[in-house]
Amino acid sequence: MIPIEYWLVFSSLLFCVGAYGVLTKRNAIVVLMCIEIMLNSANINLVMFSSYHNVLHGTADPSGQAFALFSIAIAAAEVAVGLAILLSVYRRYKTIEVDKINILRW
Amino acid sequence: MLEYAWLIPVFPFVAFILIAILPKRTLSWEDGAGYAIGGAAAALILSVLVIWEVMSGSTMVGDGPKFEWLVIGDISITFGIWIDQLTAVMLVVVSVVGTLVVIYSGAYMHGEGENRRRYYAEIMLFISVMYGLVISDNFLQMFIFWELVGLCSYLLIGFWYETPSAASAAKRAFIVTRVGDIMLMAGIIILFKYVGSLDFVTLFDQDTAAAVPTDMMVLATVLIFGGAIGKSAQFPLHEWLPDAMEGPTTVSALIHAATMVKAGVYLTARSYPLLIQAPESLLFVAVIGGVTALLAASVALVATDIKRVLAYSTISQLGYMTLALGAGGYLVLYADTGGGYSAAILHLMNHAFFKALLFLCAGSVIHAVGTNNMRLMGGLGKKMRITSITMLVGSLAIAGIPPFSGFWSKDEVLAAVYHAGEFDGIFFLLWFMGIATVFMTAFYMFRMWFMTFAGEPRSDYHAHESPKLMTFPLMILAALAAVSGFALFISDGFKYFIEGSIGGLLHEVHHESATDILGVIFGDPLTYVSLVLAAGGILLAYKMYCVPGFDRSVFARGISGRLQVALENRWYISKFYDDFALRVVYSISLVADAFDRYVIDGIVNGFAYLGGRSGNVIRMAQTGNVQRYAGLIVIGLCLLLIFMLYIVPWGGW
Amino acid sequence: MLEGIPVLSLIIIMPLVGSLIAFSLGRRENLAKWVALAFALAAFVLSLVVAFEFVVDPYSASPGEIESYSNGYQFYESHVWIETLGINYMVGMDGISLPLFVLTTLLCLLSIVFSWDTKKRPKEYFGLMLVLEVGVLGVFVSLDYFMFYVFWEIVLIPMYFMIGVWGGPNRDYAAIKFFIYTHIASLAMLIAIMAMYFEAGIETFSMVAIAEESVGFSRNIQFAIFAAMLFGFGVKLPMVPFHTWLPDAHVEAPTAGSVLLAGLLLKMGGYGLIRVAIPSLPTGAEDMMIVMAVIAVVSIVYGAVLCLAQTDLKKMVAYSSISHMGFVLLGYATLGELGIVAGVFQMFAHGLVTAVLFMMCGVLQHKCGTRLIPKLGGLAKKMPIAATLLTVGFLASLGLPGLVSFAAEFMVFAAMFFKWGMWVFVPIGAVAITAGYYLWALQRSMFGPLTDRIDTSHLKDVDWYEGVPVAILIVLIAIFGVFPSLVFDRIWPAVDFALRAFGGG
Amino acid sequence: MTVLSMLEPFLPQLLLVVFALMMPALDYIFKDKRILAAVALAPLVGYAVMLVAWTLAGVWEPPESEMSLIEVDLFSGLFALAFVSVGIIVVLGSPESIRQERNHGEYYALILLAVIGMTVVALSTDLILLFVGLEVAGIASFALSGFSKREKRSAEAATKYFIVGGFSSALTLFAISLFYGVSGTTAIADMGPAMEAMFSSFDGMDSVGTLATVMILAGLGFKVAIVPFHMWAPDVYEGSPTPISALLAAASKNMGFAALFKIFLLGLLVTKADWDVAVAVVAIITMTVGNLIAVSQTNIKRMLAYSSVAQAGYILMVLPIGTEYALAGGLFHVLTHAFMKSGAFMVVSAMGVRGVGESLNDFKGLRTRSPLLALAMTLLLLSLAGIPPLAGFASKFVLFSSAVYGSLDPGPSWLIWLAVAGVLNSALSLYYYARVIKYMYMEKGPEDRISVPRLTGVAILFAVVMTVVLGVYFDAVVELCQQAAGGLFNP
Repeated sequence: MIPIEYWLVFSSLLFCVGAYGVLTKRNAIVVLMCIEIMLNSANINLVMFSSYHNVLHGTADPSGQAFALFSIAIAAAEVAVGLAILLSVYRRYKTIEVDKINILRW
Repeated sequence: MLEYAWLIPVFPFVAFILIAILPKRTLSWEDGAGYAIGGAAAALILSVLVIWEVMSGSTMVGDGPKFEWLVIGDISITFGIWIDQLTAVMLVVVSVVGTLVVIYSGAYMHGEGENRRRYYAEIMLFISVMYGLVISDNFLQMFIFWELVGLCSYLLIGFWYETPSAASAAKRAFIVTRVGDIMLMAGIIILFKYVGSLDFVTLFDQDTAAAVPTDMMVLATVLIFGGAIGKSAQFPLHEWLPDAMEGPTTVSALIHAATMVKAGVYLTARSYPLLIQAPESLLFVAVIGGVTALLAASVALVATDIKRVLAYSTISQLGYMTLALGAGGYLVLYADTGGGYSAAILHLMNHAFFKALLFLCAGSVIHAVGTNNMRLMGGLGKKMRITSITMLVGSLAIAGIPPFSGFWSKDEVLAAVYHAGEFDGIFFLLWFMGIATVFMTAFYMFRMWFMTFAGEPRSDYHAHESPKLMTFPLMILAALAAVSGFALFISDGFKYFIEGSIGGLLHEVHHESATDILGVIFGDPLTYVSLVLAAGGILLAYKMYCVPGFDRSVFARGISGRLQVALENRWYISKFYDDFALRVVYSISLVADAFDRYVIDGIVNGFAYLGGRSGNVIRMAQTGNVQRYAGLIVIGLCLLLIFMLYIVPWGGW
Repeated sequence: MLEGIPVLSLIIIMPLVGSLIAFSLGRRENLAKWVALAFALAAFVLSLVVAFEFVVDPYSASPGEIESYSNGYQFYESHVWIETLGINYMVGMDGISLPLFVLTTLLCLLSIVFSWDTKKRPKEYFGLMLVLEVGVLGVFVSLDYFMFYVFWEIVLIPMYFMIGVWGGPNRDYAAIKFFIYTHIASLAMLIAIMAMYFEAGIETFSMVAIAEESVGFSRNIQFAIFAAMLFGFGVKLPMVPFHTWLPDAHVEAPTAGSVLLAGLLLKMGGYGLIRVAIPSLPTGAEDMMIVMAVIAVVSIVYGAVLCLAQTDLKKMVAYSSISHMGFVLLGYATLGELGIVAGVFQMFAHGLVTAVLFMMCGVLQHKCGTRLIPKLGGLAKKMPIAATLLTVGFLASLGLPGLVSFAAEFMVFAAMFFKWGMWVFVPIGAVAITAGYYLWALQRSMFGPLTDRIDTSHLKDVDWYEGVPVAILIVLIAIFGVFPSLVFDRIWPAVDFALRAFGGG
Repeated sequence: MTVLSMLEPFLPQLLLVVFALMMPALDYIFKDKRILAAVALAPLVGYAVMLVAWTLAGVWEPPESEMSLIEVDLFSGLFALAFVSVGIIVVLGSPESIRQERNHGEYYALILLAVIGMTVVALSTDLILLFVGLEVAGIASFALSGFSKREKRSAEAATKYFIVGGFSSALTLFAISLFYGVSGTTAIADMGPAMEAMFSSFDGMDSVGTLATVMILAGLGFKVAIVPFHMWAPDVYEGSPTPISALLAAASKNMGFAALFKIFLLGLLVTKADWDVAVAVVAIITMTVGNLIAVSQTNIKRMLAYSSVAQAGYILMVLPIGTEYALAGGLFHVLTHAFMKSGAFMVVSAMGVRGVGESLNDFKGLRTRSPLLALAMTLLLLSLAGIPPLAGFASKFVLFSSAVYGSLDPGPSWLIWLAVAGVLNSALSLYYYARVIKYMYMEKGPEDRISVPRLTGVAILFAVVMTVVLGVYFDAVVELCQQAAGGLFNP
């Protein structure tokens, strides 16, 4: 069985990759995708902890996996709304480069 | 009827109220002079009745009617009236001079029109509070009236407030005397602490007074005398009095010669039972008196303003009284005689009469000539006979020529000082000062008289004798100035009479018949010394200012020249005060103001500025770039993590 | 005659109702002053009734003998307000609050009369003045900390508006400075109150109840709380170095505003110290005693010295207030009955006197268009009444015996000498300076030749609505100067009672 | 047990959902859009009435349910009440301010959904449901903030809100996953003990716990806009339609606090020693920065945004103090803040409706242009500044006093500095609130009068009345808050 640390490292790396993308990518779509990556890294955690539950706590517990399902659904909804918003932004700004969108400041 | 003595101040006060509030037409003659004379006269009658009672032996010391002014817990301050021989004398002086001056004013102030109402109101207020001061039976009550007479003097000096000099003189007088008053207040507070009461009857009880530690007693008495220094224009706070001559001459006569300035002497005499507890302060009193007498007389030598001459002579005479009181304290202590004390009071009375007389004469001269400057006068003798004669009487009296009043009291004073010399050598020095002053006094008085009345007019004016209303008081005062010295011989003698007010301090009071007194006086060589000096002064004045062709410029050269300059600048004392007030105090205040604006308020505004502006800096982080926001979230997250993982455990909260 | 009537609440409500009516007058703005006058007058008359009904020394009376009396406080009312926090609507009056209470109703009435010709937004002006009165009255009678604080803060808002709307050229700065500076102070006081509440731990904000607990607090706690309170009340007092809001506020405020500010708001600080801080925290007060004394003396001298340098008459009077309120703090600092009684009386006296001075400054402002002393001069010729009134005011303020301030100052000095001996000479020296700046100002503004730096051709003397209030005040100044016992007799038993914590009484 | 009984506790939410789904349909039916608002108002008012009724009746026994995901207690009730009242105010204010927009149906539907999400957060006792609630509310408000199609700023606001929101919900989720890992449960109440056991058995786990704590603080800190997770708030509040700004500032923020209280005071109280100082520091920084920047703002909406950042700092005090009384104060301030802030935004909205801008200068001379608006704004601002006798003062009083209380022994004495910082900040905040008042009352403005839009006026009136009432007589409310707090601390 794969040591739990590996999973943790993996999910953390994934999370960091996503975070890095959110901070650096100029295209809003890519940023959106990076957020998805971050969410998924969390999902991995949930599922993993759930399956390692009896190792850590000595009992089995499915709620982590259930949670993962919830969050996937939510993520989907989020993407939908996000894309809608990006469209309306594109209509007005004629761009989706996030650093161009800065009327509101200070 | 002594318990009705509190009515004495009431009459003038009522007059004051009436004059102040009555509609103009009901004031009738001279805008209220009638009411004023009425009030003053009523008070005069009562005062005479009082002194009659007192002379027949009844006094009211601490057992009169009382009024509870203030109670805080176990502290209670009650006001009442205190009538003994000293009070009686003061009452008579104030009432006589007051009444005469008011009558005189009826003519003198005729030209003032609208302002007369203010004048009479203020004069009446002054007379009233002056009575209040005299009959107080308690230091705080006395202090209250003490300040109020100061106020009246302020108002009356500034009577012609449009002239800047008058306004500033009034201010200066008030502030300078205020300095003295503050000392007086401090002295009172000290006594208050140790005795727990301010009633004379308690304080003058030698046992309770012993409750005060010696050094505190010295301090207290010196401070109380400080009040006298201010009010009675003693060195070094004497410079306000000459300036006070900016007021109407009647005011100078009443307040700044006869009554208010005597308040300091009165206070000193009143607190004798305390003073003799502290010989050091007696010495202080004497020295101040001697110095003042000499200093003031010296300035009077060169003054050319007729009123200033009189002002300085007033200061000098007050110095005599203080000196006598100081010496008298020693006599009471060591020789068990009230000689100095009685001499001071006698001189107080005599001086009141002849100085008032002199001022009123000067007033009538000014009234006629329209100037104060003696250089522009001269030759008035023929035109103003009554004035010149009455003034001559006054001058002889102050110069100490027998049988005029001044002679007797001044001689008593000098004798007492000389006598005190037996117990402290310094009194001999003071005696020399006094004797020198005799010479100067005689000189400057007759210098004034000659410059005014003798010779030919030095400018063209059409002088004429003043109206009856003015000359009548002059004549009365002249009579008094001539004879009041004989009080020494009335019944048991003035000495015996007045010693009654310090009876507690003397072990045995000895009668002296008129003959022994005369014997003492004329048996004493010193009497003749002073007589010779006085005569010499008069002669010198005659030589210099009456006989034509005397070259006065000899004095303008060399050491005497420089001396003359110094004298004309009044020993630079008032100049020093002005510089102190303007240069030192005012610049300090300017510095403080700048400090307040820029440092204290600067700090406040500094904080405000930071609060207002720092936001402008911080908000710059808000660039509007959303990724920057996310980045800040990450940074904040990391910082928090570091803080919680490392700093918090290390900080040991 | 007051059996069962909640008279204090009635008096507090009175101006509140008046202000509501005034605000809702709509177009008929010129009615506002009448409304204000009516309600202020009613409040004043009622307060006079209270003053006459007041039992001078209730402490020796047997229980139930005095109507609605509760440990030391008469006309006592108490209703539950916020039960969960132990907050009550609790009012009562003792000898300390009585003089200030009556002073409040009086000064509000007179300032309303004084500002009779206010043309600018009258209904708000008079309404706000009444709101202010509500706040001050509330402060002087509340016996519940929470309520005390509420009223304390209510006062700020109308004053902020009065300065900000009807103020002088630099009003924005002055108004906000006043508002925030004093608000910070109040918040310090608020924290102190909270600390007392929880440290006492008896689930009530009642001053009396908490005081009984708080005297037992540990020395450090008392010290900390007292320090906070001293700051809170001291800024209002004001004490150096927290005084700089005052001159600005005064210079900009309208006359009536200044009168109420100096006459009443400053008193709130002094009142708070004696009502709350000192009796409740004896050891704290003892530890701060020297600090208070030093601050007080500095305030007295420093304020007086600053007055000399002022060219604006009103600013001079403002600084003189700092100097004179220093006497209050000095009296308190002695922590002795004599000193504290004198301090309380000094508040009363200063209230009367400073009102006169500010009103006269206002008169000069209205008539001459300026208060700058160098521009004035010789006005006594043109406006003798004004000159007389101003002179009397100045004399009263410089502590002339026979006028009201003297008794207070003398007693304060005496108390200080009893406590600290020769140090008394420092503040006593300031008395001479006081005389100096007042008379100098008088000489430069009123005496001498008539000024030509302003147009004096149609200069006229005081109007009736200016003269009458000042005259009334001056009469009172004289009366209480000659018979100070009228007030002292009521103050000292209360102080005596309040100082039980010090083993006094 | 039947599905129905299982859903019973969710009845109000279901009701709201039904209405939300009806909305778009109704949009086609009715021409007069105000009817939509009325319809949307119905369930909200109903829910509010129900909550009040329950409170008055004092029956907070939740209908028994097998899955203990939610707890229908006073705590959740108060929060729900706050959310619903804000919802009511917002809906009332909307028809006039968005009348130029299209798709009113979606608009109201989204508002209802947002309220649903918030109430769910308030109710939930389980991390899963909590997260779901957060996201429902979040996504709805993303859409709402971008609702105004004509406003360029609106779209930008939505983008920023969405990106930062997504980022921080990822943080939240990751934190939750870690909590789940270390505690092995998603029930908030059980987290604490389980974690302790975990820390004792596995070393190094506590640092994981700390990481999770920080991340959840960041994730939820985004919702309540605490420094440094607040950057989005000013932009979004400024860009969104004003009623939505009110919704975000007054309701969404409070939802975040509901979550924070639950997680930190219910779940993480055992590890309080690790995080209380950090949170205290964050709180102080938050209120200070918020106020300082607010001072330098000239746009009222933006100023209000920063002021609500500062308010978040005040409320955050509750966590480090962590006492029942403090929580009571927090709840009280959450309530009053909901009314004050939404009311203030509604005043701005009302002026927007009348075509007046939202910058400081547009408020010049409002006294003459519209006395009522000026008066309302004055009361609300003074209340925000904490001037008695207004609600803001009352709640701040309880809140700060809880810090003082906590600082007295045995509590850690440094808590007093929270109170000090709090009062100093209130004094600072007074500066910019008073400045608005100054502009309204002491500056000359245009002469033309502004009539108050009717519905918005009603909303403002509601807010103002609550502000005054809660300030003058807050006995009952405080008592409720204390009960609620007690309920959370010892169920």
